[in-house]
Amino acid sequence: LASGSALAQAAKGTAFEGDPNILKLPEHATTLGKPVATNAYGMPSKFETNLLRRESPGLTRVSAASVSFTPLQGLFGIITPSGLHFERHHQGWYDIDPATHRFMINGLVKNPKVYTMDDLMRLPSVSRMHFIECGANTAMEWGNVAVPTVQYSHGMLSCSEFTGVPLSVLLEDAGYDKKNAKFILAEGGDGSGMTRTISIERALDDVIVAWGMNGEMLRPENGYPLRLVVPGVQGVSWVKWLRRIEVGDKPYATKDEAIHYIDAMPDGMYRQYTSIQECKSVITTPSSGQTLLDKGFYNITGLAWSGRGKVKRVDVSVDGGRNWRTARLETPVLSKCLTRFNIDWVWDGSPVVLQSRAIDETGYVQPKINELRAVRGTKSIYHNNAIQSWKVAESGEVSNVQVY
Amino acid sequence: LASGSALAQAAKGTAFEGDPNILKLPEHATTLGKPVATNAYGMPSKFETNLLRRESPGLTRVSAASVSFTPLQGLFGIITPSGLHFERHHQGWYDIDPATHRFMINGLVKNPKVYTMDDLMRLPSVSRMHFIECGANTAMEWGNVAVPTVQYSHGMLSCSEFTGVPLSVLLEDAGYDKKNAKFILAEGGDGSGMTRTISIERALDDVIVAWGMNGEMLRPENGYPLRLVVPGVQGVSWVKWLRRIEVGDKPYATKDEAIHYIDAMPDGMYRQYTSIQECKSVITTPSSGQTLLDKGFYNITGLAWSGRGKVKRVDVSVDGGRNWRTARLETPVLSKCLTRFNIDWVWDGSPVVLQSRAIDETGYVQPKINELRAVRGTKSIYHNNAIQSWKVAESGEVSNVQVY
Amino acid sequence: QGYPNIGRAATEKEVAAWDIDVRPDFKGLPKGSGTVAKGMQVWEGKCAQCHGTFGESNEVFTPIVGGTTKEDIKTGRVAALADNKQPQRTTMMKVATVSTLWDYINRAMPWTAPKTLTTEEVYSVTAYILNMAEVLPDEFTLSDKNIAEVQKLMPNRNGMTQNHGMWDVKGKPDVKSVACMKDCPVGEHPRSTLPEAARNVHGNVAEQNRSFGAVRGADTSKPAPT
Amino acid sequence: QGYPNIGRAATEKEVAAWDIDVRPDFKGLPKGSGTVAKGMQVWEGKCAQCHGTFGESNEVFTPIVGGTTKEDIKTGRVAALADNKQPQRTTMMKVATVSTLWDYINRAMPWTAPKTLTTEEVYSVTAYILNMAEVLPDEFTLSDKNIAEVQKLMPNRNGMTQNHGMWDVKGKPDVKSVACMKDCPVGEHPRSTLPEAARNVHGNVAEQNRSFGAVRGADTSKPAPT
Ligand code: HEC
Ligand code: HEC
Ligand SMILES: [Ca+2]
Ligand SMILES: [Ca+2]
Ligand SMILES: [Ca+2]
Ligand SMILES: [Ca+2]
Ligand SMILES: [Ca+2]
Ligand SMILES: [Ca+2]
Ligand SMILES: [Co+2]
Ligand SMILES: [Co+2]
Repeated sequence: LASGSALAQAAKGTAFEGDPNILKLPEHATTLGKPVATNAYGMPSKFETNLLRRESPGLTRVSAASVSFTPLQGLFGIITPSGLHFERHHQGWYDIDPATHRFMINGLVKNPKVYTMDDLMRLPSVSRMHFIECGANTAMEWGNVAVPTVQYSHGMLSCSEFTGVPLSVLLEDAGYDKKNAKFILAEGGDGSGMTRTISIERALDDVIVAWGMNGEMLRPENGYPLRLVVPGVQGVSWVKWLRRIEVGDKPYATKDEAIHYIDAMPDGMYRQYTSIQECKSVITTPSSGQTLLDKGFYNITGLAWSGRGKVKRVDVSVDGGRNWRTARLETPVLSKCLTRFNIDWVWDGSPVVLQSRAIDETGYVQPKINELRAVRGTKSIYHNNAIQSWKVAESGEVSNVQVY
Repeated sequence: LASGSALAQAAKGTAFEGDPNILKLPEHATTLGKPVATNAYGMPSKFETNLLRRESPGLTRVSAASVSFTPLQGLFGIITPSGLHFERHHQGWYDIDPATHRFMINGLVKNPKVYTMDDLMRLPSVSRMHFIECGANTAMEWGNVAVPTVQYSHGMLSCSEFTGVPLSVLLEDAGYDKKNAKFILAEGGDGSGMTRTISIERALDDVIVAWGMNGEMLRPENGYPLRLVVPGVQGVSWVKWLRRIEVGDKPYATKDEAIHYIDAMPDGMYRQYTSIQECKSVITTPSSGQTLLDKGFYNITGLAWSGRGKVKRVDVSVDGGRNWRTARLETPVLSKCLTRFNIDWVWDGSPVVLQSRAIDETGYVQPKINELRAVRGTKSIYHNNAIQSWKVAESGEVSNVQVY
Repeated sequence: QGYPNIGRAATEKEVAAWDIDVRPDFKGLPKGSGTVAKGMQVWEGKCAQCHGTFGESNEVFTPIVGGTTKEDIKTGRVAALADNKQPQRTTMMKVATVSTLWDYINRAMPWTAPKTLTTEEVYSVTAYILNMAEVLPDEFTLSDKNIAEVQKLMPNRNGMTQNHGMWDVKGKPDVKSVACMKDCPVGEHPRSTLPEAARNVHGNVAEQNRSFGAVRGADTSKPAPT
Repeated sequence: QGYPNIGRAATEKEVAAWDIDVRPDFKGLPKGSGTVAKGMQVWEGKCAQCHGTFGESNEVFTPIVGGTTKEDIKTGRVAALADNKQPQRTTMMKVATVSTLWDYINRAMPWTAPKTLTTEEVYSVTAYILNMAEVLPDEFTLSDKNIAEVQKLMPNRNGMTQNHGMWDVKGKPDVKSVACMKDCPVGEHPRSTLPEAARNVHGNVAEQNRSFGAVRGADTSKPAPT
């Protein structure tokens, strides 16, 4: 292995004089580097090319109606680099010219209106950090263990700072019918014309018609120049390339809320309009597909989130759920946003199972997979927020298991 | 102009039937888009290429000892896209192989130690959002107005979520001398071997030895794979390509704290070790070099920050400082972090001057340029945190002025 | 007005151009009709290459037709959803509302040329899908007039429930766990582990982790070390 | 131990290789010496092409030498820093500590080949810079033995103050403003405006803003509209 710990390194030679990387000054210490603005828009280091978003082979039949997963196994903190934000398209993605993009509000409003991007970006704006999770995240694990890494088990999850105009401002501007409005329909401008029903309570609460993501405009894959941000609600409702909001008095039962994103129950019924992403967490390092090189100290780190508000506490077990310790939460801890947790661990070299369990401010405790299955069976597909177990073998290799 | 407001558009034709961008469905609504993972590491839209980091001609003589500025005029929220993070190098930048990078602690410690990146990344880590501002930000405006846009007047400013091990953990691990340690020296691994003195109080407080920035590894231009994060302190102390920390009992008076980053006072004396970035704010939209297309409603937006803690309040004036209203602060409001503010404004088409003024949790009020000059004269170069004025002309064009 | 000079009134033609959604109560459904026979033409010309001649293909997407019975049409509950005897859950097994099919085909199909069908084509091909599913007879003409009657034949029309806590942010969760901290009951062995066949199917995981840091990616091109 | 198996002891050789800093009290200064004469050779061979034969060039960086007087050497305060009669502030006008020069030249110069000078070369060229600045005579040999005496001749040795509130996060600010809210006193006209010459010198600002959104970039290739 190229580097390893400094300790292992020193142990190599007898009469160790020192590391050649220290004793012999590297080239970058003794020459002149590259000028500023060599890259007017910078990119990651050439040593970072292993961290990419990737498809899961066999998950879907065609790549334009598919998913690419965020490589959570290598990320830090709570902000997802925009270049690694997960993708989910139903009819491919486009890089839409903002000069031609229009946004319409109609339905139960006094004044149906059309806005250009110029109009929208002049309105009162807010900036807020929120996670987005696909309702189908961790779907492949409802039954047995199926995928080799946290990228594929949990990587339909990202978190960004979004900027835009609160939908409530636009609904007011159009004069929505306060008596009869019960639902809105959000509609995308892409081929799928993605449509989702949202309650008027959500719409007036914290939903944003957003153009900004992590300081710059949305990326094309994430709906440039306009998408809906529906905090706490599954990603499919965060309609991309947003072209229209209709105010109505009944739900719309569109394809992706009447055929998909419905939760199969054991009695054959489907739960429709299951929107909220309940409290969940996962350890990202060490996680399946990673190998510990050595015994000794490790920082166990992971992510926790809840569609119902703030994360209150995260517990971690290193003995497969028998005993738990409470982890440190990094700040800020925000509502409907990822929270990063960290906890100390000394690995003694024996096989162990790592788990994390999040509790949100409503008191809801992230369940075990058997507790979920006891209520919802094994066909649900959506909304698997079970505790994830990672087994560390004596070899140091970590793998995906179910332990309860 | 390509788009303009929807209102202006409608006014164009008599018997307006509708916008062709709505009536005639665009290509992206009637065809199939591109597959997921077309870009395994995504990039901004092709319509975003005007927002780049840029040098200021004539600021420095050579581009490897220079600055590239963040295009604040087009950014949202508080997170700076890593590709647009400002650059300041003294001897160019390198993309260092992390497998060969070493970090040393020596000086007044019981155990001088060497760490690999493997070692460091196993230690207890924290993730925190902080601004970084060059001590020379806004330097060109100490005297008269000099630069055409906020990119060049305030663009040595960025804000990211940083992940790393608290320096206090490493100092404890090396057994630093609690009685005699008064200062640390941080040293870079680049050609300039950038060196800065930091007080042991700062070092033990919130300083981080960081590898992560906005969820991924630091970018090469920002010190990949390791940099110091010194919250609230000017950027030059955030030593990049960090190779060494020495614990000492006296300051080091290195080149960039004895010849530069010293503040010239009117009596000819220099203030040395002026580290803290005091409370400051600036309106980013509308700002100099931008043009309002129309009268009517605008969202005035900008950034506020303080090296001494949280921003408590931001006031905005649209009459050159005669009358002020308090702006909305976006959440989170974090210590030593950018805070985004927004405030409503209706432009009646007459010439006006826009200003913002921040107040931090210590009660310190961002000063006017004449108040700064009354104490520090006009040669100081560093730490210009004056209130910035933008004049909106009748034509809608905004320009850089000094008003007090 | 709150926001002077921002936005403008939408024209009637503009609303007509974009307001295409069709609700379960058929609000939004344009007047018109289409026959099963015409639907077969549309299907074979514009749909079958992806979805199969009988809507059975899973080459491009999950099958559209299959798994429903005459009995289901009576009960409005697709029995196979409970007994899990079907290998896959087809569109017709799941969909409760005929408006959903009409709306979706109209807005998004054919996949490579969405929003290009005429209203008649949408009526026709919707009728044809229902015909393939043995919900509608061969001679049927589907129209805005009789679609509410057709809704009453949808095999899974009674298969949806909105009785759950995941619509409202303040809804009551269905699964209630308890945060045990010490000596909690746990089975001794993993109940499920990664199948050996799944180890390398996403490519070599060693190349999907950094080559430095706290850990390395496992070389999944080789069997797990023992 | 707190963090088992993390990091290791640094060897003496490793510390020696990297611990190169030299403090104002000369802690860290290696033993050795160098003459002004040798320093001139080094300067002309390795430095003058960037900094000028007399350290006066501002082609690559601000001038190193100039602006100091015999009187300054006596007072330890560079008078030109107060009267602002010099067009530029050279390194020698500002620097208070000779260790700073030694340390920096040793770690970072020559710019394109930092850390390649021998200890003797660093002593010599430091002596030569001080000689060009008329601080040291032509015949001088600078060494670890006499450098503390040389410090006493630095023209701006008394020119630094650490008496300010910007070192400590809890330090007391020197500028105290008050947040007036209503009818605050302000001059009627801008005291300074952007010079016409500065309008387009950073390139056309129209191309440095989005072509959509709340505003447009001004076309600075043309004069400001009136
Ligand atoms: C080029 C391939 C292609 C053609 C041609 C095509 N489809 Fe599709 N169809 C798809 C794909 C892919 C999806 C899934 C899209 C998604 O993921 O949202 C789909 C989804 C559907 C669905 C929803 C199924 C479900 O369970 O969600 C219906 C109904 C449908 N198509 C009907 C039609 C009809 C009717 C036509 C012809 C008028 C047609 N399709 C032509 C590829 C095609
Ligand atoms: C190829 C060009 C080049 C050469 C050769 C060069 N320098 Fe420099 N020197 C620079 C630049 C550029 C800087 C400013 C670096 C920065 O911005 O931190 C500098 C900075 C300095 C400074 C600090 C000046 C100040 O005010 O900060 C000193 C002292 C100096 N050089 C001495 C030398 C000596 C002695 C040599 C030869 C041994 C030398 N230089 C060779 C380009 C050069
Ligand atoms: Ca799919
Ligand atoms: Ca410079
Ligand atoms: Ca207008
Ligand atoms: Ca409608
Ligand atoms: Ca080790
Ligand atoms: Ca030292
Ligand atoms: Co989804
Ligand atoms: Co700086």
